Amino acid sequence: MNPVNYLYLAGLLFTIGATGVLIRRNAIVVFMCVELMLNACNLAFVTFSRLHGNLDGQVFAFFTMVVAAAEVVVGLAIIVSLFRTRHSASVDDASLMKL
Amino acid sequence: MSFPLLTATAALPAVGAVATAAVPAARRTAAKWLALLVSLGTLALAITVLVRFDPGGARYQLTESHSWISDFGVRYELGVDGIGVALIALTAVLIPFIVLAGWHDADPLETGSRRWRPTQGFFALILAVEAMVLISFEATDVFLFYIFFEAMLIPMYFLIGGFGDRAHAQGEQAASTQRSYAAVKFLLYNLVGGLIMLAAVIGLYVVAGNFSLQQIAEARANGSLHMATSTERWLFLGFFFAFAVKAPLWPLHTWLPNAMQESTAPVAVLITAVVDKVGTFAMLRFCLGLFPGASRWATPVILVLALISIVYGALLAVGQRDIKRLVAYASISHFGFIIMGIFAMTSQGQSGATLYMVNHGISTAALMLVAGFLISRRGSRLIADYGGVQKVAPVLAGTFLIGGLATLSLPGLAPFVSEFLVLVGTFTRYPVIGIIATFGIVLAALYTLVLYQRTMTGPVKPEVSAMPDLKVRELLVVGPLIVLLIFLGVYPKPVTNIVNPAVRHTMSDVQKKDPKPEVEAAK
Amino acid sequence: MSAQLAAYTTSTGEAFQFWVLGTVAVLGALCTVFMKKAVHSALSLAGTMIVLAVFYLANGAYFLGIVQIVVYTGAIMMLFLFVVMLVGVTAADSLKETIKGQRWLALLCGVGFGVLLLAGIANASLKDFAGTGQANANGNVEGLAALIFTKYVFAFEITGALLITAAVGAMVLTHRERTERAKTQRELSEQRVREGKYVPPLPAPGVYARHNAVDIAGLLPDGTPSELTVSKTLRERGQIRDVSTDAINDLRALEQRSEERLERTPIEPETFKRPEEASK
Amino acid sequence: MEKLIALLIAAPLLGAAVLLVGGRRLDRVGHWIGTLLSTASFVFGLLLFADLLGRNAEHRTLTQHLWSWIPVEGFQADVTLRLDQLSMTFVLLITGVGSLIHLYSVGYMEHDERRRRFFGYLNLFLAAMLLLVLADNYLLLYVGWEGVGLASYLLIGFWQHKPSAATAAKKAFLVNRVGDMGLSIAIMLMFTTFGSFAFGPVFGHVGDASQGKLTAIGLMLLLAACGKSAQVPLQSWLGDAMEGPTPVSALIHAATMVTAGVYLIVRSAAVFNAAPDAQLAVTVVGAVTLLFGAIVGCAKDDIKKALAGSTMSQIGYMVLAAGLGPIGYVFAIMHLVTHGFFKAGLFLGAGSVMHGMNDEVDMRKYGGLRKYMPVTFVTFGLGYLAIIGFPGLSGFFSKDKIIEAAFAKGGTEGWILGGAALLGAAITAFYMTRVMLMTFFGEERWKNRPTRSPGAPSAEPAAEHRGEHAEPHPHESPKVMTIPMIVLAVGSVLGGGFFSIGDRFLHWLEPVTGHSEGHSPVSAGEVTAATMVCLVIGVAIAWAQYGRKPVPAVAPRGSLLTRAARRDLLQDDFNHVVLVRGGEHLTRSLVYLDHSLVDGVVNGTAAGFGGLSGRLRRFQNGFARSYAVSMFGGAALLVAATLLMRAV
Repeated sequence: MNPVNYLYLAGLLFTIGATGVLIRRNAIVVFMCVELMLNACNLAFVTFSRLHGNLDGQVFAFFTMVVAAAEVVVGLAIIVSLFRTRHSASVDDASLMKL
Repeated sequence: MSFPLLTATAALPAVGAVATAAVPAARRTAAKWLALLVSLGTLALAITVLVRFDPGGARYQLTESHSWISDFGVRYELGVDGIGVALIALTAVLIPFIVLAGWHDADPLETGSRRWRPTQGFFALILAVEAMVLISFEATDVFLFYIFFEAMLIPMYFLIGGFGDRAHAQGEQAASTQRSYAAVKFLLYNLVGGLIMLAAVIGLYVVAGNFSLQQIAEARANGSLHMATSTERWLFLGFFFAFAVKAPLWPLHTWLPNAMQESTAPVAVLITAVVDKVGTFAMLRFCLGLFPGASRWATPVILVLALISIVYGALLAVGQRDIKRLVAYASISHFGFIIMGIFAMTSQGQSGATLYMVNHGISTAALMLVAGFLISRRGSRLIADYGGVQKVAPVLAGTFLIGGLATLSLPGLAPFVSEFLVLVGTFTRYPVIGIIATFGIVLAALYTLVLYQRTMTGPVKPEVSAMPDLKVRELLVVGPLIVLLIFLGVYPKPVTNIVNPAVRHTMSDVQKKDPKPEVEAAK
Repeated sequence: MSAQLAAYTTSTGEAFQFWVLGTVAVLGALCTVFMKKAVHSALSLAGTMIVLAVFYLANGAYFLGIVQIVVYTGAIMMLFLFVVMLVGVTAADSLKETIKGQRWLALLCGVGFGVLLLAGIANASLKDFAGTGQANANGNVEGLAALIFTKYVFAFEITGALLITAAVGAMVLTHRERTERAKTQRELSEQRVREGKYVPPLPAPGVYARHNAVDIAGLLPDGTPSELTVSKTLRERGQIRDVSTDAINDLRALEQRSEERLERTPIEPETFKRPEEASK
Repeated sequence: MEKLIALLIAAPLLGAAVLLVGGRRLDRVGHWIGTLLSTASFVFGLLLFADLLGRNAEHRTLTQHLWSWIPVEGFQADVTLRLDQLSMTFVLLITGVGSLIHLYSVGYMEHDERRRRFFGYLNLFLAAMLLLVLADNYLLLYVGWEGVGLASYLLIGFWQHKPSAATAAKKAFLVNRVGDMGLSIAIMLMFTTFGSFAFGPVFGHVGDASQGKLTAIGLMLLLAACGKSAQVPLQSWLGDAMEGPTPVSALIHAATMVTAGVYLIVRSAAVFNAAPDAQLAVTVVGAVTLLFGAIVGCAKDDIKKALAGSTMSQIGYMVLAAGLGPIGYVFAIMHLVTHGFFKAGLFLGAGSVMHGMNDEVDMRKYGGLRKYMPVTFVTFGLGYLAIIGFPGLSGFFSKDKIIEAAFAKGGTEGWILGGAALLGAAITAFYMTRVMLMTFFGEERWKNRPTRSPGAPSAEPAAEHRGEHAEPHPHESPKVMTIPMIVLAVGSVLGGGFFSIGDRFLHWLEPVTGHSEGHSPVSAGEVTAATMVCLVIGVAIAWAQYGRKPVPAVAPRGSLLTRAARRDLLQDDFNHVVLVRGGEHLTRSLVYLDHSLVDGVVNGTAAGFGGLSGRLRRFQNGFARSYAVSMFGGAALLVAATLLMRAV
């Protein structure tokens, strides 16, 4: 088997995650999908580091994780406060971008 | 490194603008006096420029040059030739009168109207406009010029949109909507022009590699910079379009009547007597200076357009019911004369055009400001609302008449000299156009006298029966202007002496010689 | 083991592992997207992540594999579950689409993107894998550390700052400042009287001895449950258990048995139906 | 001595400035300042005249260079004054008659509260007129030319509260502007032809110029002359100009300004001599106008309008003479001067009559006034005799010479022109006699009835002071008014004789205009005889019509010609229909076009953009997810793009 399959898998997961982001209305689930996309990227990074034979890819994946962690923390905090104010975790309820 | 006189001349009003705006709201009068002082100071500086300028000397004098944006070869280059000096003087002379005439235009409205009128803002904006106009008369770097040519629009926009006549026929609401319409129209027209010019400016940089007017002109002269004919023409059109909008030339003129109609008289004067001059001035300096070939190529079309402006503007002026609109269309007709003089490519034409810019500034100021005083008294711009004013306010009527006579370029008043020069200059090369343009003087007489007859003569309308005559402040505004008109009409030599050498340079730019008179040609 | 990993193609063992776990990962991802309940999504996502952790390990990223399990599945997913709990474990959001054409557009874009991406990877012609053999020669963690603390030290520091900021931010966002003094009981009662809605204190839940859980609505005299008796949070999550019917049915069963013992003519054994159900 | 020339102009100019700027505090003395300064100018004129007489004919041209006016590359306009016999003549006429009329106005405008301004305008006029005749180049002449136009505008519209006056003033200025257009084009032509427009160079190089150019210049100058001198086709303004105060009519619209056209033609003699076609045009215009004016004069009942018609026709004579070339120039000027005397006198007389008759202008409401205002009667009568060319009086000499010259032109032209001139003489005799009879003879039609008929436009507002609708009490005017009339009457009696005995005037002007005796097909005696016959006929008809039978107080319907003549031979109606109406329609449609078309395009574009953006707004539904879709789609596109780049 050629390790490039890992990349195909990563692409597949990323696409699924992205579609999920677009389809789901529940903010939490949307977030999970984002996490999924990030993980897909990480997988790709790791695979690349194997491809190039150096660890930079893994370092990047590491950073991605850190950033993802931070993002999740803030994101969830936002969700919680949103839920408090409007008793709902649906992204469409926050359709305030309309003029 | 001598004292940067030109920079100072433009910087003083800029600083003054900031200072005026900073005056606390309560100290309204202080702001007015400050603005007046600043404008007078600028006048003093301008006069110094006038004195320091040596007509016999180099083409561009009092030059300053500093690197500004070195990556794009943009330099802060100032310098004045005779034409620039004349127009700087005009601007510096007019602004104090404008300030003085607008003394009460920005006072807070009487009770009942909620609109707060920021007096400080009004005068600050006027000074800002002056600063920008002065810079654009001084700039010899195309980019520098462009920036201020465009930046001018911002204060003008607020002046037009923010301050209208005190009283209005259809009430405050309608007034403000019409004002904003006029302001937006003004802005859009000039922005479009400016954008096209920007493209041309960039194109010029691509072709020439720098923005310096002198360097490019020299390079073109000694052939080291070659432009493809088509390129030159496109660039020329880009520049000319912007200037034609500003000037304004038919059919790009429709913003002017709205703008002048809706803004207060001093602002209207600021538009047509000062700001629009930048357009015609730029035609002389940039269109002819940078693209002589293309200018020669475009001359016939432009002359025809100018001719149309002359006749068309005059005819529409005859048809107007609104005093300010009438003056606006008259100005369009006059700008037609100026542009015609510039592109006739004869010494008389171009000297005449330059002289025309100065004289038209003064005469329109006189007429428009008096009209403003009249309107502020009756609270209406409609000609039909007046009648017999001459009986109750003879001085006002008299000054109004003199302004009108200047507008119809009566011999002995300044505009005659320039108008005749333009006509002669055109006639020597394009007789037919010259003759048709001469009809303009009849039409001018028509609209001026009709205006005077309908407003000033006839039985006294009851509404105007209690109209007070000119106050001292207003006399201080009009008197000097009229004196200036008469003086320049009888003895224009001071101006022509400054202008002639510059015109000689321009003529050599476009490689044109005056046609010889038949008699000498025969010999 | 790193020797085999360095090889150009992978061992059959890894291939087997990939195909099996890969399928699991994709299924997990799909479940994450399509599960009605957030909890289920979270759990399936956790599964996918664990699979990914295994893949990291297989790819020679031992440190990351562990971190993946510890940080992601351990911390982040737990955080998710906490939030889900706050918002309501069983709160199911319908998958019915509200924006016109959104779903189809989304699928179209998704498929298109995926196809393009895979195609891109396909024609990137990645053949020769260097493998992480000598990169991991003296330990994967040491290698990473060497990179992080030399080459990427600034990025590392900045991530630190980022984390701090995120933590503080989360606190600021979620922390509720009480602006005005809490209302006393007296004021509350006065307010209730003023507004004239439900003056007496709220009834207690679970009125039967055998059912006194907070999530059971007390019954009104006619045997219908009253929402008022259950706490607001539970109500919002829609987590009220309704026992009114079976309680009454039990009672009836009891009566029946006693009648049988007393040899009475049996009443027809029909179970009690809630009035509204009867009306259905 | 040259220094004095500038003073000629400076004096009245100063007067104008002082009076107009001075303000109310000068109201008491203003009129005297004006009169004084114009008289001063007259005195300077006399001094210069004496000086000129002292020199011999060749050296009688003085020039005074004041300053260089418009110095531009290849274009030199200087303020230079030139005094030669021709301008000297005019200077004396202008300042002399002008001063007299100033004096007259002191009395005439006595009750007008704006008298100071009136004198200011009068002085302004004098200055401009003097500049006109003293200028050394055409551009400077143009300044004077328009200056007198302005003065006449101000003075015609002096009673601005009367709409009729304001309109008349405007009309006068506009019609004149058309003429001025001709002048300016002529100047441009000169500039392109000779490279200058100063008299010296232009006349010097006439020989080198092409025929076509010269003809064009000539015609343009003629156009200018028509405008200023109220010649057909630009004559329509003169009649309305009578709205002005009578002294104005006397000075500007009879004696001086309207003769500027003649001056222009005679001054440009050199050009015209070289352009026969232009000359022919001049003569034709002159002939047509002299008949036109005469006919109009016959029909008018308004005394001033009748006199205006006569002015028109008299100037027609001058133009005709000027068109005849060297044989006519001198006589044109001579008739101009004598006409200046008697026509001014007649107007002043008319003014005095109106002054006595509550400003009544309708001659049908006069009659038998000779008993009440003897001085006016005598002076007016002398003027009358002079204008109809009664033997021995000035009109006789000058007009007779012109008629001779017309015949002397020779050929059919000569016969036609001469015939026209004779006919004109006859008609002149008729309408002047008519005026005379209707005014001073016959029964007193003003008795027992308020004068002002509702229709007739009221004249001077000063009338209020003199009892509006009461029955008029005809009375002689005060001394200050009669003295000028007497002086002018003397002038109109003796002037002609003084000039022509020994051809004084001829020799005086010859150096400037040149002179040549035409070979006339008819002898001078025959011409004189013919003139006399015409005169008698004219007078006889007039007597038969107005002397014997009483004059109806309301005008009879009259023949078609009469009715046409009352309306200036329908020329005004033509103007109104063609120019005014047409112009109104043109402007109105243009205004509409400007708003709908030129502006519409722009606004349309704006509206289009507005609509477009309104459509685009729909896509911004505010749902984060749909934005996300577009982002994702964009990302997909980017990937596709990169792949394509790879592939290519």
